[in-house]
Amino acid sequence: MDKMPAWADAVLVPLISILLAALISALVILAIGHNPVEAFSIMVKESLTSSRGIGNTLYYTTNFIFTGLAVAVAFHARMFNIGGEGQVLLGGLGVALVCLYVPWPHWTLALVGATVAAGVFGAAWALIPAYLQAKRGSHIVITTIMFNFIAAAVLNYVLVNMLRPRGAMEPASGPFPEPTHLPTFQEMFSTADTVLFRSAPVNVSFFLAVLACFAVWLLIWRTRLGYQIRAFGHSESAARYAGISPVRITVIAMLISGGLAGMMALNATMGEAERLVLNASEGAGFIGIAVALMGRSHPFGIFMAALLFGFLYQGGLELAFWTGIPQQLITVIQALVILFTGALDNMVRMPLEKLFLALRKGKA
Amino acid sequence: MDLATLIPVLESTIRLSTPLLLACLAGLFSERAGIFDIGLEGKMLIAAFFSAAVAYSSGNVWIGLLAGIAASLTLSAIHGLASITFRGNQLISGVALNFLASGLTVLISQNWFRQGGKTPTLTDGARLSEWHLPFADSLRDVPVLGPIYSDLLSGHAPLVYLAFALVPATWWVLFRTRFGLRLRAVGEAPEAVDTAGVSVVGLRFAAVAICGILCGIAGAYMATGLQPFFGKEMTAGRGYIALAALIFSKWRPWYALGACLLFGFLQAVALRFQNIDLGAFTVPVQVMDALPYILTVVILAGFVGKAIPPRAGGEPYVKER
Amino acid sequence: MTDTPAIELKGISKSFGPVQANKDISIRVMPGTIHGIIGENGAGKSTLMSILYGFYKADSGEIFINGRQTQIPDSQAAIAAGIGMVFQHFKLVQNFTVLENVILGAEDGGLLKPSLAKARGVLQHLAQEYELNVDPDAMIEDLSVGHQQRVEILKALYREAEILILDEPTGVLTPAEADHLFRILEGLKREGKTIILITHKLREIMEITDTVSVMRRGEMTATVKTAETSPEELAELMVGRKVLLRVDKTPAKPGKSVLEVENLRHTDSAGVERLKGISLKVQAGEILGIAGVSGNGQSELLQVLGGMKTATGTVRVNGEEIDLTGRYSDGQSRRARGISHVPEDRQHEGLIMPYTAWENVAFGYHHDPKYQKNAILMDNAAIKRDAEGKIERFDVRPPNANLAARNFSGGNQQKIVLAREIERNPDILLVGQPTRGVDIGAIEFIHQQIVALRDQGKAILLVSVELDEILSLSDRVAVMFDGQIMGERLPSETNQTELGLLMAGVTQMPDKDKPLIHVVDEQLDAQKEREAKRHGHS
Amino acid sequence: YDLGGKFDKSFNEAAYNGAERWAEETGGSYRDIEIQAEAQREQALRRFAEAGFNPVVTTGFSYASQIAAVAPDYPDTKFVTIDGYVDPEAHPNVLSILFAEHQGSYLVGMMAAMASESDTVGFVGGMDIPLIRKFACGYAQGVLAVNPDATVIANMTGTTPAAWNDPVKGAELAKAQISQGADVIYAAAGGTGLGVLQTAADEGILSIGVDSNQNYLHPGSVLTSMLKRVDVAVYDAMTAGADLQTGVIALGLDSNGVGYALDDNNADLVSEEMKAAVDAAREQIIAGEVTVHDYSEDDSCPALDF
Ligand SMILES: Nc1ncnc2c1ncn2[C@@H]1O[C@H](COP(=O)(O)OP(=O)(O)OP(=O)(O)O)[C@@H](O)[C@H]1O
Ligand SMILES: Nc1ncnc2c1ncn2[C@@H]1O[C@H](COP(=O)(O)OP(=O)(O)OP(=O)(O)O)[C@@H](O)[C@H]1O
Ligand SMILES: [Mg+2]
Ligand SMILES: [Mg+2]
Repeated sequence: MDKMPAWADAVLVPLISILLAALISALVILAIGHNPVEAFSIMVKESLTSSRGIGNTLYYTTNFIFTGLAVAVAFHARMFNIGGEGQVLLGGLGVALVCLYVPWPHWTLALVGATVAAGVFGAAWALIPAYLQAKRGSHIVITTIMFNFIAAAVLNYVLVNMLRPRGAMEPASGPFPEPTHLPTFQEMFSTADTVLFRSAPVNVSFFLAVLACFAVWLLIWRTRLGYQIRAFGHSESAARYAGISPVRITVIAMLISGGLAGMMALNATMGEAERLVLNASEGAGFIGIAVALMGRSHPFGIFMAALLFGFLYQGGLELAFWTGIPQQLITVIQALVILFTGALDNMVRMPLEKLFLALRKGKA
Repeated sequence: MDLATLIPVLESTIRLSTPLLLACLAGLFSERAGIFDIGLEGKMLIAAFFSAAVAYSSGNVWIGLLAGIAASLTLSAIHGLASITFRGNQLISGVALNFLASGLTVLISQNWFRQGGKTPTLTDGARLSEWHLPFADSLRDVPVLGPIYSDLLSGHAPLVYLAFALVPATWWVLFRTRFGLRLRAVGEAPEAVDTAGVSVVGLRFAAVAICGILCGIAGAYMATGLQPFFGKEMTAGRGYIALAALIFSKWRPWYALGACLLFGFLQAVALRFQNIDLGAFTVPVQVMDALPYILTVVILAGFVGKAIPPRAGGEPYVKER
Repeated sequence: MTDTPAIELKGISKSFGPVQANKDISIRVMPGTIHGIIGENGAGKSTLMSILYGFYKADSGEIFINGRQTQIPDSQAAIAAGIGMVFQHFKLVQNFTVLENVILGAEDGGLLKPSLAKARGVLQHLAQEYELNVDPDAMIEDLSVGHQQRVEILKALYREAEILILDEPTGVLTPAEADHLFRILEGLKREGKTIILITHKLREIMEITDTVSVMRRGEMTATVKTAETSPEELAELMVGRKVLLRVDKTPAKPGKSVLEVENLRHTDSAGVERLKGISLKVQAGEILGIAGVSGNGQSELLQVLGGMKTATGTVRVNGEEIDLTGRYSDGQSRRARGISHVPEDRQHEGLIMPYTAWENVAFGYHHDPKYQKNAILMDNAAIKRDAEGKIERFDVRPPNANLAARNFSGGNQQKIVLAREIERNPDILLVGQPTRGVDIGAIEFIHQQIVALRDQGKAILLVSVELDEILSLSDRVAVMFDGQIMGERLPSETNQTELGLLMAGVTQMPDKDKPLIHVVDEQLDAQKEREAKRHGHS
Repeated sequence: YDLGGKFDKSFNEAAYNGAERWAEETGGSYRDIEIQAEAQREQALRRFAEAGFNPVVTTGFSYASQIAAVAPDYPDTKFVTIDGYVDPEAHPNVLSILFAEHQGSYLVGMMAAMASESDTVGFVGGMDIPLIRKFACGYAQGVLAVNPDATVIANMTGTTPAAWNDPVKGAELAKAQISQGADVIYAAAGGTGLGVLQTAADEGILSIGVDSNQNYLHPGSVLTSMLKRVDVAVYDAMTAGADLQTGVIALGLDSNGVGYALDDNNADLVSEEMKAAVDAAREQIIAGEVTVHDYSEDDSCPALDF
């Protein structure tokens, strides 16, 4: 009954959309007096063709996967979790506390402990908005926005007045002890004579992110809970008919969402900075919204979208480095990619559908 | 709290509320017509930049205002194209436009002025002057009412009075005119509007355009009235707060006024009373900073019930699939 | 009467993507007649009429109004050509008043005030002329469906429509309301207006139409004079085979009491008491039918019994009391007690529309151990196998378990729900509006399944607004009005008129002079008023 | 540059100016970058080092730990951190340049107290972080040294990065302080500070700029600017090039690393008496006769509560 083959919808449409976005971006680059071909080739070369470039790209990808998944899980239960930023900050706090105050013997154990802490802290930060939504009908969009600001204040207070080493200028915690340092790709994949992923911040938590993608996919499409979350998201009245408790699903979905967001801190705080800094979320909470929307709330789509955004981030830095084009250009390119693939997709799809329909008619 | 303390706080409330109110009313028109808009922030930002930039180069703030409105309208047009014509996802479109504005403003401003995203400071005619209400000076000495009139109500930029006048105007348009009836209908049941022989697309584009104009005014007020320059990211999340106020107000103009004044007031109070000394210990700055947001949650949970959005909101109108 | 048809469609075709909804359809409707259109679900009736009304655009074909070729690119043009349409799913703005809905799109100027005043006058006049009473200031969402439909008709008349299209108008009406509607239609016809009536009910076709056209799979298969045909013939034309129009069933053999309800009370979230002390009993092997105008508590009764709402009172299933308020007052616990529930609203309750058919087969039973692969994962393969069996046994068309529920027609959606609930082999089956909007082929099948379940000795509680259905399926009939049971009758000892009056809360026969509909209206209005007061106009 | 952005009219812009001056005078070329995310700090450092730039100059304390991580990998490259502190023993190729902002702030605090008629002065900080407390603390000490009865109102703008870019809020804070009687306000808040200065000018009171000389922004309204000669530091580092002396330098009043700005724009505002008093204090501080307490030494401030 479909108007065009599934592959066309899944591959052709996004591809053409991205090309359109690239085209407009090229015009923007031209307009500010640079050479688009050169710009794009720098971006690609520096982010995708060397192991180090890839390493950097994957580092950002890891962040975006976590926050994207967080938004997606909430979306499946028809909730718009804008609170990723705050949940990441709190997750970072959890990671920091666990890394600083528990004497871990080995990074593997520390990773487990920090994962739990990040998840619990992130989830806890989502709990109040979830509860208020479920019980009082307080709109989750407002409460999560507010909780972002509150989280920033909390972190500011804790870093300046509690976790900061005495006399340090920076509002950051002290460095985490050695045993909590996560192995980077460089440490994992380099051999004696070839150094791979040199000094790229990507670390084991990338695998955790991939694992999270798979886990979320299982959760949403293979488990009873996921079945219930989706059902609730599609129709609350039907969920009630089936005996699915709205309060329960709302709270659980938001806890999972907050937990996933919190886990982003594993990568940024434990994996990269190895201490807790003030701006631990790096805006990834908001990028996560775009990633989830572009990925159509499907883990695979999110993975691809996160990859794309990782590429843009890394490519953008290199571009700024080699050409002096302000990094805001990347923000513009991101915007165009989101716009064309996410919101203007029908502009591409509608003519394609007509084309395929005509082709089919021609055959029949 | 005596009057002398209160008045500056309230004055500050009015100034802080104005951009929120304009953006909130903008969102109200759009969402009442069934088009969700989380791109308020981006529209304000781009309008702030273009109004300041054009006011600077033309030396005339009103030309700047028009430029700001035009810039904001352009984003509205894209939003309309995406969410009305091509039935795209309204949230995605809004997010994309926020990114676009945040990037473009700095990029262009850097290209034009080379001041790191800031525009030069506006002076004289390029800057929005304050309006002094009649007799403001002579009445100042009247007890109680004098200061209220002369200090609190008088001496704001004209756009402030416009913003507040827009509240009853919005109410009147929505509930007393044909256009308002149709606009509300298209946000509730577009199929009813369609079968009544009225263009759904036309109405929605009109609503989105009004939204663009109001966001344009909001942005221009920030960059030519509140401040005589544009600084990068100077909207600082106010579009999101306006969105919160819109939901808070349950999509009603008068409530929107209340919600925006409340947000403005809480912020003004937090700014004015940043260090409260409770004897034994001082309330940390961070608590006061977070206070408006905490109170919002408390009020929302405690007093404002469920907010029911326009029924057809966020959904593109599809006749044939 | 002239020879020029009021409406003539020539060679209308329309595709929705790959689906061809209308194929080269031609039809002539004479002025001043009532023209019926029948056809199975998805035959393309609504599509054809939507094209005439400018809601959809035809791919090809021509439209002639009163002999003149007319372009109808949008509804505006249709209205200008004198066409009015009452859609199958009403096109009303729920939180607008009646007046606002009526003037929407037909205002007289930029300001509302004069338009509203004028419309108030016109409405008063129309109300007198056609007995179309509705409170002009009432909110649509507070009106019964019957009144909402009157608003739709008023909308068309306000625009001075000469041609009126009604798409399945009686699906949601009580017999009295339907009768009333038909009297209005006859009145309109006498004034020379042309009416097109789409319905699934052959009785109505026979009763009121002058001519009838039959559609099948997007094509117009026949147009006949009503006087020269019979229900059986029409049914056969429609479905393409002989259809049994009456339910074939043996007398009930009631066994032990399965469901006992005592003094059941329920208050909704707005504080209105919806059930005011219901007591009833259903035995094994019998069907208890509950008749009533929608909005009188039957829905709530089913929802309470099905675990969707809480209540006070006692409910016993097989002698054991069930939890009505606490932890075990949800759908899951009811199912565990052997209660199956076919909800009234299949699209918003019974099914998750974007879910595939197989996913829907597990809906509500997703905890069933046989659907689980292990402690964590569900066994999708097992669910799919189960679904395919059900689809085959219940003749769901198309027989494709991977299709999303929203892509099935209403009748087939209903079959999916029924298959899921009936094959659970419950002790008691709650069924609400089993055949609402379903075509006669599917109705026959659904009725057979319900009777078969009864014959296996199960208890069945049936709620329906279709008196035909209640009378032909039930072994006993109870009538609900305003949250109470007005009385109980045996189907063989009562008739539609008596039930219709009970449904309106009238327990004694009214005096002869007063038209029935007024009695009913008065009762219904009084009820609405009480409700509005209790709502406190919040 | 730090997250505040290149052209913040104060701190980062000072660095840029220093670099520009060097480029102009020597005809040399340099490359700069603004980072967008925390992780990019380290990445950018490595990029520069590998591309052969020497020295690599960073502004903002946030770079310290990244430099500590990166420096050992590029022993031939000299790194400079302005405001950050990197242990010179462990990292011989790093130069840490620290400024005695408290001393400069002390001087402008004195000027504020002398210029104030209401005996109430204000301070607007960007975010509540130790560096800003250091500014505030020095300032308050200067104020109280002149007038022990004066009131210092110290406010912070916010807790998110937006706090550095919100001139509107800066303006409101300034107005709030004015309503509490403040007639001189010292702004150490990046882009937000521009709003403070603007408001001061509009409301006819005095303001004090920070880091760069901001006197020219509103001639006649900016009393002075607390100078932090980042431009000089950057210029010097670039001039020295690869021969840069590493270690730790603390730039205070003695080395003219900090100070206050006096130019045509504020000549009328600064009286002879004021200038004399401040210059005397400067000498005393240099001579060690007066010590200005440094907040970052023990996280406390005798003159102000946080
Ligand atoms: N909006 C639509 N988009 C796509 N396809 C549609 C749409 N409406 C109807 N169809 C298709 O057109 C066919 C005819 O549908 P239509 O609603 O006209 O049937 P109908 O005869 O009115 O059925 P029913 O008796 O159930 O009301 C359907 O089978 C369906 O596939
Ligand atoms: N908007 C639509 N898009 C696609 N198919 C549609 C649409 N509307 C109806 N259909 C198709 O039309 C056919 C019958 O339509 P419809 O849902 O109106 O049946 P119905 O029995 O009248 O149900 P209802 O209870 O809603 O009246 C089905 O095959 C359904 O898939
Ligand atoms: Mg139909
Ligand atoms: Mg139908």
